[in-house]
Amino acid sequence: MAIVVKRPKLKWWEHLYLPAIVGGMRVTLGHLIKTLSGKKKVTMQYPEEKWDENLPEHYRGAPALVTDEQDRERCVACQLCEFICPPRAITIKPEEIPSDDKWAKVEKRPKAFDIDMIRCIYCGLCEEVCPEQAIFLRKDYAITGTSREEMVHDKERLYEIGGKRVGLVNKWNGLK
Amino acid sequence: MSEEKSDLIDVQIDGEWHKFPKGTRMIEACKEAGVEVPHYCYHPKLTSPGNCRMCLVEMGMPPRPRPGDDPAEPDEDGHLPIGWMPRPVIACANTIAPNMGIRTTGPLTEECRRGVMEFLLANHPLDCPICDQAGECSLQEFSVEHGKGESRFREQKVKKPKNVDIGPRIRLDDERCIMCSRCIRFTDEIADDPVLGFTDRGSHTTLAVHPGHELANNYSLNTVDICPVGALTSNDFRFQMRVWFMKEVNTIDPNCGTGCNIVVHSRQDEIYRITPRENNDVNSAWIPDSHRLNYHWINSELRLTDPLIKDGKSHRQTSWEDAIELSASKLSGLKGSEIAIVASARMTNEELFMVRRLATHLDAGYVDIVPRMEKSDGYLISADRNPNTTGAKLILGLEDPGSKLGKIKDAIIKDEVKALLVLQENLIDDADFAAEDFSSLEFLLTSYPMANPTAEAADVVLPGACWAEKSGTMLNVTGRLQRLNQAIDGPGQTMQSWEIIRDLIQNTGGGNGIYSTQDLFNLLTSEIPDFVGVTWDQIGDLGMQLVDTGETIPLLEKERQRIAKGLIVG
Amino acid sequence: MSIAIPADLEKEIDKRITHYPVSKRSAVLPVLHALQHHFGFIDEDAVEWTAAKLELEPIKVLEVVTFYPGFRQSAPGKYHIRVCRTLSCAMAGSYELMESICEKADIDRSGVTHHDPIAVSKDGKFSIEFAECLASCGTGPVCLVQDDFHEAVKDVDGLLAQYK
Amino acid sequence: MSKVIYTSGKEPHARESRVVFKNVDREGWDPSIARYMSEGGYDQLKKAMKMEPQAITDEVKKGGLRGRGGAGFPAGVKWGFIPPNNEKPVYLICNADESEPGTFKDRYIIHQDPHQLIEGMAISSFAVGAKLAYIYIREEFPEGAAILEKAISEAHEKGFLGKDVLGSGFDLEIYVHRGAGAYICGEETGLIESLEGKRPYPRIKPPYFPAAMGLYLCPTIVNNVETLCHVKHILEVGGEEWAKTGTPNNTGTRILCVSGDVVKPGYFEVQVGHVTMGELINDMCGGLKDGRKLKAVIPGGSSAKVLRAGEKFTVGRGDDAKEIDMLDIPMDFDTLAACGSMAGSGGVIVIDDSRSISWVLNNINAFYAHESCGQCTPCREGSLWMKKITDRVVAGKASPADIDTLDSVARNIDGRTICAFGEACAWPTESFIDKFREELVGDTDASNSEKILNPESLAAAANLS
Repeated sequence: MAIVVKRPKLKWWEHLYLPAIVGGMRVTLGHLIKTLSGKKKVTMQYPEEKWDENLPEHYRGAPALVTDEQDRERCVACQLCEFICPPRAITIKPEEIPSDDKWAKVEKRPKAFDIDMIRCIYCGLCEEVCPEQAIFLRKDYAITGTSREEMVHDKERLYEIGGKRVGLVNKWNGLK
Repeated sequence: MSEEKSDLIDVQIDGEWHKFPKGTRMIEACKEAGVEVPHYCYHPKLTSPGNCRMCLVEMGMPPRPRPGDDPAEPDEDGHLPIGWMPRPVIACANTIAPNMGIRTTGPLTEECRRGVMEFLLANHPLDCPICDQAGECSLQEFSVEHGKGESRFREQKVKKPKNVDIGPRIRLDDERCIMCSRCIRFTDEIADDPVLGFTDRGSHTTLAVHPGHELANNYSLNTVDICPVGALTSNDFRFQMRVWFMKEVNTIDPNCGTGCNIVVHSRQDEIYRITPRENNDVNSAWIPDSHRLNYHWINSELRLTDPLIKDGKSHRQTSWEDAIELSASKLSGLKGSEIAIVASARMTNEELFMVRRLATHLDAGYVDIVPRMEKSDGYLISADRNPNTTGAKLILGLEDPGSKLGKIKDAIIKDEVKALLVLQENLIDDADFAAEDFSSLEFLLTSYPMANPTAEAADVVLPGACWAEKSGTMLNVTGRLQRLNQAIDGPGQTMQSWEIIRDLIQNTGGGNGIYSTQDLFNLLTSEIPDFVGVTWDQIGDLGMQLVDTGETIPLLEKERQRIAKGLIVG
Repeated sequence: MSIAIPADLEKEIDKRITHYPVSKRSAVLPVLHALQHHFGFIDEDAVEWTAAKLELEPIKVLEVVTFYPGFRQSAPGKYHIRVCRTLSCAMAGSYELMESICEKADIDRSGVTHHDPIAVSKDGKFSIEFAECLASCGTGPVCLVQDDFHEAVKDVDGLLAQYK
Repeated sequence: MSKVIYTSGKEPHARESRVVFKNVDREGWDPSIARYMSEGGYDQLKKAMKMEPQAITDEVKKGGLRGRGGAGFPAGVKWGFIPPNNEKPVYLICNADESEPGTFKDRYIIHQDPHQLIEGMAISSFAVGAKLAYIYIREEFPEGAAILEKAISEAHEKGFLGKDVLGSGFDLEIYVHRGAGAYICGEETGLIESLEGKRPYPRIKPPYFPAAMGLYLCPTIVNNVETLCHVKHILEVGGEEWAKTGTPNNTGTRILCVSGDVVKPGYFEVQVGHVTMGELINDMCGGLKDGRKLKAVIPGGSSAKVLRAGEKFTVGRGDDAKEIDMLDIPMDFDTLAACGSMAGSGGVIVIDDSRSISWVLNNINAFYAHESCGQCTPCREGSLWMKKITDRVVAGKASPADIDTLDSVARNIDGRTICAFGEACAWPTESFIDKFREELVGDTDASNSEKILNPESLAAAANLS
């Protein structure tokens, strides 16, 4: 069904358009003056200059893995992110944690964890679905590389980006 | 017919009246009526201890009139009113009675299910992200359907052993165990290897094997299948793949003449596990571990992926066209009596049908298969370790499979046979042949999935598809026709045997006209007497009895006895 | 088998087994009682021996041993004391009795858990555990020392003095 | 017959009618067969051997003897459940696993008058056609087991047991089977499993009704010690005469065991229904201790629902309906059931105002959590959960909402388990909350509802940033 949009009825002075033109010119002039007087800078000199500090908390940059306060990998390779990832950018190969490992009781960890950053659409579903709070979208947005291989973040790179994240739910404490 | 009818009794399930045979368990009646009753401990192949209490339902009977009162009037359909009992009953162990009413919905049943779910989860570790059962876990499924979605349990959970090594193929997590006792009953009643038991009591009850003993029988992995939670997991499958990623294909097991019905679970052409599929005429609901785990070679490094031609002492890779052309040219110069064909009872009926055509076309002097007779294990493993000997006998007209192998060997040595085609077999390892026996041959062709000594001696080596990579039909020891379905694509340039044989026939001047296994099946069912008139759909997922060989499957016989005694539903 | 069963004990056991003409398995409890009476507790060897004797899988015996609190899987003291913990005795002072015995017999119960309910005195003379209702609620607090039953126990010194 | 004289200080109360307990605490009495036979012992067995088995069952039915173990099911009716066309062997089991907290009658019968039980068993075995009978005695009665074994061998020597009992052609063996400390073995199918050498997991009913499919899947009658003793006395006087004692449908005498906060706890054999709760506590047991007031009574073993002091009940139907005080309840099966509790095994536990209800309930919950066999889900998980909640109530770490959770946990067990243990462990909690909710809630603190209470989560919370 088509939606009929009513045309607004303009008053006579609005038909002249002059007040609107004058209003617009005032804004333009204002900017011109600020620029000429050096009060405002218009162009940021990227990449020498970045506005990283101004990124909001909820910014969705590159997804990355984190470790907890005891340096344990939080990821238990449940593969839910691999499942949920819309562009199928994530590939995980799980493995059993060897019995002599400090965290053997956790039983499972990723052997390989790859995120293809060419595919990644920064949707954040991986972060949302993660039951262990192991994957987060960080503020890194400038992901570059000179080959397809380089654009695949492996486990090591993911932990490098992710770093340590303390607090939050920690099921695997000393009492377990 | 009239007798059968009188054995049917009226039962009302969720307001609808149905008829069931006497003696039907309430849970089975509900299932037939299309109503699922959630349960953990109940398994139709095992006795019913009624311990999980998940299948509690509301039950009612027509009330008995009080002395002096008139009996209740039946309604217009002739059904009596139902007096509902205040207490719930378990649906798994109770049988139906005439005019019984069952309510699987309603406040009482729902409250029971919510209550039991809460109890089951109270001490459960909730480690689904790590647990292999996630995705096919009854706890997960029923907690979504019947659970509360929140926990009121604020106490410390009971601690039990985790990651316990209870046998060579199985790992136990006691915290996940819900004490349904299915595994114990399986080992006691079916595997005849009672090594599992509960220790301690109450909430501390722990599933265990006796110290120094292990759950190692050849059917042990079935306990993993029937474990409704992640307490028992398979070492082989442990942490390999999440179940929701896998493609499931119904097919049959090729490791012996029983032809156990199985499901192949794969992802991206790699098999991750094999599980049994219920078929009460073949394997009940079980499969031996040795069969189940015999798949790792499929994706191993020993797989042949390209056609090879002998070039001096070693082989070189070539194209299918070259390999087939070379073979055809070698065969064309020979008389039929100088050609012998050794096919395989691991081939499908359709492939064997092509072997038959090839033999006729070449007028081959000898055709035989390699027999594999060992001992039956008294359960599911038949003495015949070939999956399709029955088919080979019918299609190739073999009376005594393997009886000609010796003659072929003699004929080769005497130079009477100059070309030998070994199709899907390895004569050096699996039959009584040695590499020297082939030295006088003018031409040796082998097709096989794996590199092997016979292939090493061959002039042409063709990479054949394995059982998981092809479709067709097979006849098991009892004479049951079953479908083998393709689960994965073969690696590299592998081809199915029927295609290889078709190309050989074509290149040696034979006819064409077969483009699919379906064509082949149609030809088979029009030409081979025993198969005439059989349709693909008729075989279905569970197969059909085509001929009667008189052979039986021991495990099924035992199961029938248990059903007759009323111990199990079956 | 490393367990040495004296001839008279085995004879006694064999006699007990005849009490169950239908199923030998029924003799599990009597056999275990006889073994515990002789050895003081039931170890893995005793379980294996019982299983062999009754032609059972050892796990089926272990299932029974671990179910019943009446069977011990580790060595108790020379005299084993069981103090009733249940309501009527508790009302009559069985918790106080337990404390008093522990103090006087030098028993530390701090390490007692569900799986390890027995505490042994430093000198190994006494061991103690709480038992559920000993069925003498009218004369609480009560306790069993070995097979001797003691009612309305007030004089702990006197009780312990009976066991040298 | 000589006059019965009792040991000084242990004389029966004037209101008692001693039948089963006639020889308990008797001066000059000993458990030997000679002493037993000196006063007509085994005469009833001799009489029985000349009767038709069915005639004995009929007498027991006429007597209206209700089981003394807890459920109060008529014994004669139970015997009648053996399938008429049965061809399998029949077994009789004496349930001497007396383990309901608050009950302590069997010890005295077994220790002081074992032959009474053996005679009762022999008569009952003959009535039901059992050639093999077991006495399942709790492990905590080591002395009792020895006494019974001696008594059995004495009876053997006299020809009351063994092949061809008293020349009747009837064979009977009785064996003593000791338990090993499990309350659940008092449940008849649990007991049967235990006797089969398995874990005493109660069986599902249907199909495993013991009278049809009991021990070794053969018809099996399981009766309490006191019930089997009564069989002998029924035969002595005849069913109709016996039924004149007690009150209609609550016939005979029964032994009440009183423990807890009374001046003189003990056992009293009274005619069923002839003594009220108040008379029992205040008269026979000497009332409460100085300065104490009655708070609650558990009337039939710890699993019976508690009665609150001052509670009023309406009993009787139609025109006979009347309101009575808790202390006016006659100690019979039907009235106690009508008052929402049960006569159970006759163990009366009296609680005075010095006791904390939370502590009492916690003690009971600890018992049931310890004794749950763990076979079926609600009881296995629920009994320990209830104990853990009351642990916190006692420790002052619970919130009022926990009492609601406790109540709902109990109700999720009640009626949903394989055996009656579900009710046994749920009823105390249900009834204590029904009747003492205020006091229980008074022991809680609303601020606890916000706190994390299990150590595991506590440690995790410590890492919260």
